[in-house]
Amino acid sequence: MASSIRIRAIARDGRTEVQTLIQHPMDSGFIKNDKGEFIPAHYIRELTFEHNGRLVFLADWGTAVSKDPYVKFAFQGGNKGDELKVGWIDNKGETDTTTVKIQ
Amino acid sequence: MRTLLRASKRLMLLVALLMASAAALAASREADFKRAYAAAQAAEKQAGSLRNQWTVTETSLAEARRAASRGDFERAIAAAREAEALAKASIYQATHEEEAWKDLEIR
Amino acid sequence: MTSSDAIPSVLRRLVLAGVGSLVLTGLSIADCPSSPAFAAANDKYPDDAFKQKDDKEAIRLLYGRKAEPSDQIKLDAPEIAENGAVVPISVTTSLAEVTSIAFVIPENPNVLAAYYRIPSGTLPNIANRLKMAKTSNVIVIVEAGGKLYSAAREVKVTVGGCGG
Amino acid sequence: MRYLPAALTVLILSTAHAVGADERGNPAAEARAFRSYFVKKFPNVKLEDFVNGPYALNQDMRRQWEEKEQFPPYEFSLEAGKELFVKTFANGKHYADCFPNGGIGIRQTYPQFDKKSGKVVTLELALNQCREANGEAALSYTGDEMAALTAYMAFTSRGKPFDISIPDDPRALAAYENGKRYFYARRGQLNFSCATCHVQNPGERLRAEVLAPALGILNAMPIYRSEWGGMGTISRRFVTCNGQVRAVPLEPQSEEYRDLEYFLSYVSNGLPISGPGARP
Repeated sequence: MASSIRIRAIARDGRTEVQTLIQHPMDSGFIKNDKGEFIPAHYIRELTFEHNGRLVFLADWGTAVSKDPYVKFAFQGGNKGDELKVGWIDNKGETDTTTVKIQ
Repeated sequence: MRTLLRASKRLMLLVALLMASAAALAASREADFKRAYAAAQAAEKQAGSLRNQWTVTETSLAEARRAASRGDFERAIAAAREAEALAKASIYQATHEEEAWKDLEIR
Repeated sequence: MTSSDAIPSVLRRLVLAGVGSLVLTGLSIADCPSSPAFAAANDKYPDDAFKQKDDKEAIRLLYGRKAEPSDQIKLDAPEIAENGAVVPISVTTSLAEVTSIAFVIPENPNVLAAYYRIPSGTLPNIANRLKMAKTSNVIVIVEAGGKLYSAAREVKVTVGGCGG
Repeated sequence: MRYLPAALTVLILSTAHAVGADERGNPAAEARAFRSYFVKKFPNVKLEDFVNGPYALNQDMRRQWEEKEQFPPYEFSLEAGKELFVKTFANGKHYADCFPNGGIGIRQTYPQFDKKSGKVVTLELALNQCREANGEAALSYTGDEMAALTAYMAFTSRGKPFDISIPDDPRALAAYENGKRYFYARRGQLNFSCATCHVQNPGERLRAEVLAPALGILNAMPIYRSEWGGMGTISRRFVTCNGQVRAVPLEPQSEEYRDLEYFLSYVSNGLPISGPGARP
């Protein structure tokens, strides 16, 4: 199965800009389905980014992050070809990780 | 005591009579509903043949059916009549628009 | 038939009634009762703060103190969210030694939206997309040099995203 | 800001004909007039920008859109569409076998008038015809798979101008005319036509939405709507449009809808495909 994580990590001018899009419902628990029942909350709680084994970004998310969440950040350093490891865990304990090369 | 009993018997009779007439009334209201619903349905069918039904007509028809199934024929009749009026308005719209759409055309 | 016929009053009434309610019914989407129930899965995750209904309490739980407004924070958010389900919000700051950034939306059922840890070497610039249940301030909290700063901006929401 | 109800009231009251005696039955001239109407109405919008719908007309919305386009939420649907498109049918064939150029970069040529059947064939219909010809069950016209497939095909046609032709066949002209009639005819309890919103009031807000101009409106299809939280087909958009004015929608891919798509695509000839699009 295809990864839930899409990453664009680009090294430029001594820094690396990272954009991430994750396929996840991010159900808030406040929305009803067609039958009028609440769809249980289902959302990513933690998202981490490691560059060469060092934590460069940690996101703690609640239910107000949009469906198929997106985040962009940048860190100093990083070279083309370096590995960036990304992982998330949601409130049901589901997880996904991926490793990409910085471009 | 006896007069009281007699009065009470009379009252029961009266109540029974009233219930019977209410049942008769209900039966006649049910017939009224069926007529009103059939008229609404016929109009909506015609709107359908013109490919121009309105969602609100469908909603009123459904409301009429629901009210009738719980025995509320007053509500059911009212909803059926509303549905018929809406269906007729949609029929009018469809026939009117056979030509009137040209008013909006960009040329 | 000719098209100059007057529209029957029943049609006009029904039509106009429809228009009125179109405008007035507005949005039934934002049907957002508040009854969260999540289990803590990780001790690092600030569970209590994410459950808060009150912005000041969420900030207190997260940081243990109040933030002061700073004009060194640039919070970018739309004036009118095109859809409350996906509101792009970003922040940059010239404050030094930033260690964390949090987004708080007081009018959401759960006020804390996101909390980002910024290790040294990571720039204090973040863009993300958040849900907003209705028109609200968006407050960004920046922790820098051991102090707490904030900036806020109102975002109008006409189609609610029924956020967290 | 003008409100639609006011516009509607005016519409209802002004039912007198204002017919010019010009070129009825001349689609090419009508398409020119259609285009120049929008160009005049929005003199600051570049012609090719009409395909971006409300984002061509509203700066605040455009900034939000551009931010989202950096990493668009429809990316997953687009990928799913590509996977579906290359998937082998049970008989070993592919979608690519049903279309010229293997189905790549051809979206701008649909809908087409099919001389054999005398009917308009949309891309959605062609995809299902392809499936059925190869023994596969038809997809729902309003479902996610059809949306993903057409998203991928549109993506391979991005930037290519709409190239819809009306062959010299009275049935083709009749289909175009029928689509035009459907576009302008008022329907539903709200008594709105497609044109009420997308010709007379583009750029205005209806509830929270900024109405898209009809010119170029299909170039962006299919669209990912935040409101849907997913990608939706042209069929789905027509069905929801009808429902919004309180008209009972027709069957997806019914003749009226196909003819409507034919008309709307034809009058946007020359404008680039921008689909899949993103809308609120």
